[in-house]
Amino acid sequence: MAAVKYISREKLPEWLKALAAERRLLVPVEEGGAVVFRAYDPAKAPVFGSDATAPPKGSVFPASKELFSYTYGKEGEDAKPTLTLDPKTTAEPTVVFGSKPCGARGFLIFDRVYMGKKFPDPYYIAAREATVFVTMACDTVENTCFCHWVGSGPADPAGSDLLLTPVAGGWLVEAVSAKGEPLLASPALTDGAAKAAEAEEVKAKTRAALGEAPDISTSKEALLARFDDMDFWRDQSDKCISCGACTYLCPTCYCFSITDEGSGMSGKRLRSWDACMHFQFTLEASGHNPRPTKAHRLKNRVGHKFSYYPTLHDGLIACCGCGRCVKSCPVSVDIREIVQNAVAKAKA
Amino acid sequence: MPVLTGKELRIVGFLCNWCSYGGADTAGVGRFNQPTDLRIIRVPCSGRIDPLFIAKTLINGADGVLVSGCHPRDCHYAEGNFYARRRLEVLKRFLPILGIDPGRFDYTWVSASEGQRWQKVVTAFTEQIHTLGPAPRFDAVAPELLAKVAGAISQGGNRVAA
Amino acid sequence: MRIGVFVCHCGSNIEGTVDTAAVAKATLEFPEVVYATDTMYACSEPGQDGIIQAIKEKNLTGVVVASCTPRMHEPTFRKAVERAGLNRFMFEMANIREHVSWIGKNREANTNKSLDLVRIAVEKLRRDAPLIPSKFSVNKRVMIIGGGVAGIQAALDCADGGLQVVLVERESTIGGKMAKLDKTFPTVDCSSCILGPKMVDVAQHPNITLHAYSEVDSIGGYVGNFQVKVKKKATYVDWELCTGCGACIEKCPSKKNPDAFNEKIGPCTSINIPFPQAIPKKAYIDATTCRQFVKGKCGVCAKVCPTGAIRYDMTDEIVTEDVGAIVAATGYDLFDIKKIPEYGSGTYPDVITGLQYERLLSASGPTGGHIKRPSDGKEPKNIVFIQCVGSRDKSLDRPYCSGFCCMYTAKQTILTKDHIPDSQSYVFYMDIRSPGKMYDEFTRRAMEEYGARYIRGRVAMVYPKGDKLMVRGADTLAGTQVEIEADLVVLAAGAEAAKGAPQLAEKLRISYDKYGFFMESHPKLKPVETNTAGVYLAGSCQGPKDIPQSVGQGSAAAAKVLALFSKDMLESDPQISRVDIKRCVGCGKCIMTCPFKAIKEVEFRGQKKAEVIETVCQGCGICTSTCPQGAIQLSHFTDNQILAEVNALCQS
Amino acid sequence: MSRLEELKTRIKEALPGLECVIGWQKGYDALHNTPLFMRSAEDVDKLEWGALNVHNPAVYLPTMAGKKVGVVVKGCDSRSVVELLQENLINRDNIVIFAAGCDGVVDLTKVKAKLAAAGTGAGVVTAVSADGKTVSVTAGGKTVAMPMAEVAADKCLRCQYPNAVLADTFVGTPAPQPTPVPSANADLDALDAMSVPDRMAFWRYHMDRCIRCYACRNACPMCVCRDHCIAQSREPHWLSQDDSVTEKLMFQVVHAMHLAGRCTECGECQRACPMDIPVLALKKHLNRTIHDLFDYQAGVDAAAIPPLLQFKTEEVNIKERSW
Repeated sequence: MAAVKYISREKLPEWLKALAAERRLLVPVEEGGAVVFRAYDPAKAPVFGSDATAPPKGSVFPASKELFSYTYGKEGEDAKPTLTLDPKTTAEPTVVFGSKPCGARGFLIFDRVYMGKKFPDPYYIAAREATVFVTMACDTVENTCFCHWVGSGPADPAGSDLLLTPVAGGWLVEAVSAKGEPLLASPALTDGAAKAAEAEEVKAKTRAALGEAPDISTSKEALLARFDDMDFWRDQSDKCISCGACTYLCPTCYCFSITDEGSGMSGKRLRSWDACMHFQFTLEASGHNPRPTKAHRLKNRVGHKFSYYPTLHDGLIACCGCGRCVKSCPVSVDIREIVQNAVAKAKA
Repeated sequence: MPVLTGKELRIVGFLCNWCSYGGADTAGVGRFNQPTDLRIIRVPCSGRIDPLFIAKTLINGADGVLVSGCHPRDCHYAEGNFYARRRLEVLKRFLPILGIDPGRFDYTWVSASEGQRWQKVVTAFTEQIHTLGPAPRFDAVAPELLAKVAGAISQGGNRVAA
Repeated sequence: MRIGVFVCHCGSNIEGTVDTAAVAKATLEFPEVVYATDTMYACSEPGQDGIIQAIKEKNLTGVVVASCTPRMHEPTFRKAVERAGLNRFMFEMANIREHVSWIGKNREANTNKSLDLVRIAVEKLRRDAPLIPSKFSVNKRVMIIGGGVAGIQAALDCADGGLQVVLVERESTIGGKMAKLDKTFPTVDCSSCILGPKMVDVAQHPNITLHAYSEVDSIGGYVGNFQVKVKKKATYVDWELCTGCGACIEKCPSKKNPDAFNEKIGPCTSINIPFPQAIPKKAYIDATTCRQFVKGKCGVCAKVCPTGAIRYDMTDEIVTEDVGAIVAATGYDLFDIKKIPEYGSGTYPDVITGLQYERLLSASGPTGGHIKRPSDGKEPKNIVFIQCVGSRDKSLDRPYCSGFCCMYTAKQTILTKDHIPDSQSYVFYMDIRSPGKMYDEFTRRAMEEYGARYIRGRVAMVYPKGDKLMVRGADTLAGTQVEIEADLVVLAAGAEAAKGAPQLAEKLRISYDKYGFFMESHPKLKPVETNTAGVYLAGSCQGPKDIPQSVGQGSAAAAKVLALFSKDMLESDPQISRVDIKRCVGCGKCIMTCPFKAIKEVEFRGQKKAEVIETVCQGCGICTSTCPQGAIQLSHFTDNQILAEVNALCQS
Repeated sequence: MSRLEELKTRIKEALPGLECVIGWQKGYDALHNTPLFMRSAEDVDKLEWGALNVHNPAVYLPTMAGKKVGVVVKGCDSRSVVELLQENLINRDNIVIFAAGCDGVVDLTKVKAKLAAAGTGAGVVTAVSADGKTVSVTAGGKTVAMPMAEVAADKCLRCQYPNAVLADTFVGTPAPQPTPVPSANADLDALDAMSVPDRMAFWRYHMDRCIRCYACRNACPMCVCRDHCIAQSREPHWLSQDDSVTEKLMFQVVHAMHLAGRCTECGECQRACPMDIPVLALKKHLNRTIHDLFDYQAGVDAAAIPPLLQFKTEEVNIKERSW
């Protein structure tokens, strides 16, 4: 890997301005009490201390993406309409700056779905390739953090291009991918070799603060074993109110819905986030719904992340442990508890 | 082109079939001149007019919405305008808190015989909308205004500038 | 969908201010429009044929006609598209005449607006679904409300046509205003002589049930199946037993009550039969004056009644009549002449209304047909008639012409001369309105043969001078002030809507104008229909009418009812609400707000759901705007249709 | 016996005849309680009562139609139960209501702000204690004492019904009605003070971050359409899936208008919002309008008819425009 750099707090705006000059720069900012990723505005200080309320998922996979616009044309009477499609596959070069490792790591789960050989998704690929993640390793941990349960950690570089680790006066900057290296060229950055040891200490300390993770290595089998145990799922889902907060705030939830919105002779095709917690997610045209209750739906959400996806993808758990689903759930449904309950029940 | 740029504004009318649509017909039969901005959507009864249609119309960029039904007690369906009156009044008072000028929406009662009254209502309402001018849009709030309000909000804490 | 658009010139009515060809051409840019043309008169036979031909040749599956108001020709065009094999609901209209071409002259703006109206019609049509009416049975009984001459005629015609008729009359006898008249114009034949036999026919007709001294309390149901609650007011006389012998009237000690039948210029007893030819000829007690009620003791009538018919403990009774159609024939009332104090009515007893004068002329009236003025019973010599009292007067909010006053005043001057050959009649008038067969000739006779002096001008004031009344007014033809010494002043009080007419209209769910007259469905083409199916109008309840017009309307309304009842089953309008049971959560808000009780709660797989009763639903759509989840949708006016119209107007 | 202990005793007595009883228990950390579905005596032992019981358990009742269930309620929650009864969405015979006097619950957003001001965070809370007047929160090694008046939910500061308006079992002594605090309406007051164009900017600013998760809707006990909400249907098709401010705001208008005359201001919509959008202000404004126009307050009388589902032929407070 390339040289290790250092950026001071004072120099950071200079770097950010430089980055913003060349591309879209998304940084976490406070908005009405929530922290969200927005285009960098020098007048507004980014918030790096705590994890953003919403992860930077939308940078690559927007809440609603216009896949293409369409226009029907007609020439006079009884003519067959012509159809013109305008696909929106190009993506704006983007830097996502200041996400936590878990937020960036979420895209690893996406990549296997949208960049696989079977169904490569041009929209996703374009956006993914145009986006660079400058991630900040954590120096504090919250009650809802559980990245260490799922094979990650507070300084996990997976999915990131640069990793910044907080040290006294600023951050140690490491390139963790080839894509990230060019960003190090900024004159705002200085050599960071002297800070490397301090950074390692911060990483170790933060990791230690998380404590030991429980053994959930049997989650794949344990959850499958509960597949038909609807009493179990009723108990787990009793308090769930079937909203989409957990899904939409999840850095790894990649499901979408497609709708056409037309008016007159033109319109657009939208790909928008979908949530498996909603009744409509599996509602069939006939009116039948294979997942009619919230118990069915919560079973799917937990099962998908901790059993079905890992089964298909080399054991990779489709969860980055950021804890947003726990923290932002209006009724504090705790996915950790559900997985543990299933594991415990399988052992019993 | 939906409205004549620079001359007309986008005004949508929801009229009940039995009274006000007929009143507008009567105005036509009487050749009572009216501004051309208004586009009328015919519904069976003012009771059919979900206030959300009006909200949707205004949020989607109409400059004005005019609703007219039968006079109270004269509803062809006996009670539709009584329900409408309550719901429309609630909506009218709700609009300003959303940031929509309440002058952009009015509701009234015009009977099938009141062609002249219809002419008066359309003329007065159209004038009123022209005085207000084109409606500002939620998706095009001026950056300066947005910055001002955002500043006030972050000053005042998490939720509302207090 | 393959949509055809037809833009009508309506001669020059539309084409004059709308470029119809340009509109037609531009609509080809709208989605699913495959054919568009302008047409001279879309509603004419060639116009309709053109639509039919286009549907067949171009395989159209939906049609938009941009022309006049759908309230005029929607049924016409629906039938036309049906003749071409389409479902008649696959049709929409854009009103570019009443709402565009007739209200402004700017051709550019009108053309543009017309195109917008077609745009929303197309968007609505794209979301139309074929609708199939269902059928329901008709109760072939008809209710006539009001037993004046219009109602009597309607009742007799319906009854003769084989229908069961329920006739409801507010007073204790039928006959209405006509029964009070002495003679009728222009034939000067005896009013009660021509009306009497019709009244007897009503009484004797096996198909007619008469509820006299009764009022409509409430009306439920819909065309073919109305339920009318009729309040039979307490008469305190058992009409089953009353023979109309009149013994009670003779003995009644309370004799000085103002006689309503005689327009309060004569007295009557508290128990009374209004006039000798009354139908039904039954006595009733006016509890507001009867000593038994006012003072708690008397009982004379009960003692003398040979059949023991008196029932002081009688109460109002509600009877329910199920009928399939209703004819409103509630007539008119007179303008209150006290509202014009300068004419002195109320102050001077010898200022009376034309109808009071009829009673003075009538042989069955309080004076036995001798003209005696109310104040002193003297025979008047100089009689002044003042026209348009409460008619054609904006300042009194009575801008309309009452229509028949000119004629009856002419008649009254003639009758005056017949009764008192040395009398002189003066008539202050604004204009003489005498369009009708033999009408103008009749007024001429009044002037020329009977010497009535017509003075064109308004009366400023009436004031007393000794036992005379001085009438001061203008003669606008001579350009002078005139002052006439009168013994009696007769005011041609204008006609106004019958008392309680608006309240009845609300029960009937029909419209009325600002004066209280009922609104017909179309001022020219549907004069006896209303906008409520199964409810018809006859006579002056729709606006002032003379006898022949009222009778004509009575017959016309009867013909409408007979035509309606010629079918055993009626088709219901399929533009009704329908419930998507998948979406319905059974909260019942629609049931709570439906004005017609047309929605009921049903159980579906153990869950509560709403269900629309097809034949009861009237298609108002209150339920649709009440249901938060949009589970109940009014066909043809669905949320998606209205939203599509909104979007078309907002986004394009 | 404390309110909590008595509640537990009474619930245990009733439990055999019930599918479950809904209450609250401790959640994933000391700051968060979470709804509890009690099916066994052991479950009942987990029951909590106090300032962290922020959730409105009435939200679960319509989905349990047909089953006989118990519910533990605060005063505000009981109004939702009343409203559900009024709309025939639950059957009185199938609901057993347990209640106790409520001394108010915290607004976690206010607690978070206090912690942030003290240099720590809500994510690291290790202990919470409350005595009715003060809430003490220990986070990141610091203990921050917060006067209840400063961190209580707005609804508690203006609470008219600290004791359930409807209950089968009411334990302990009733709680006193708090004196209304002016700041309880700060959100609406602030909006009132703004110009109309500023309000448009206000909603544009806030709605922009809405993620359309519908937590506001699903936490609302009166949002009974649930799976059939018009926000997510194509038939009817009120809203598109566009990520635009207008669509997001339109949903808030739908929610607010559908609640007009039905909303009890339990505040769940705003509490549930993961993005901290002040959506309750819209409902508060409508409630004020409903009160001004129809002198009506929702959730007090199960026999009342909501004002928009009825009418008067003469509306005393509606002054129509004359033209």
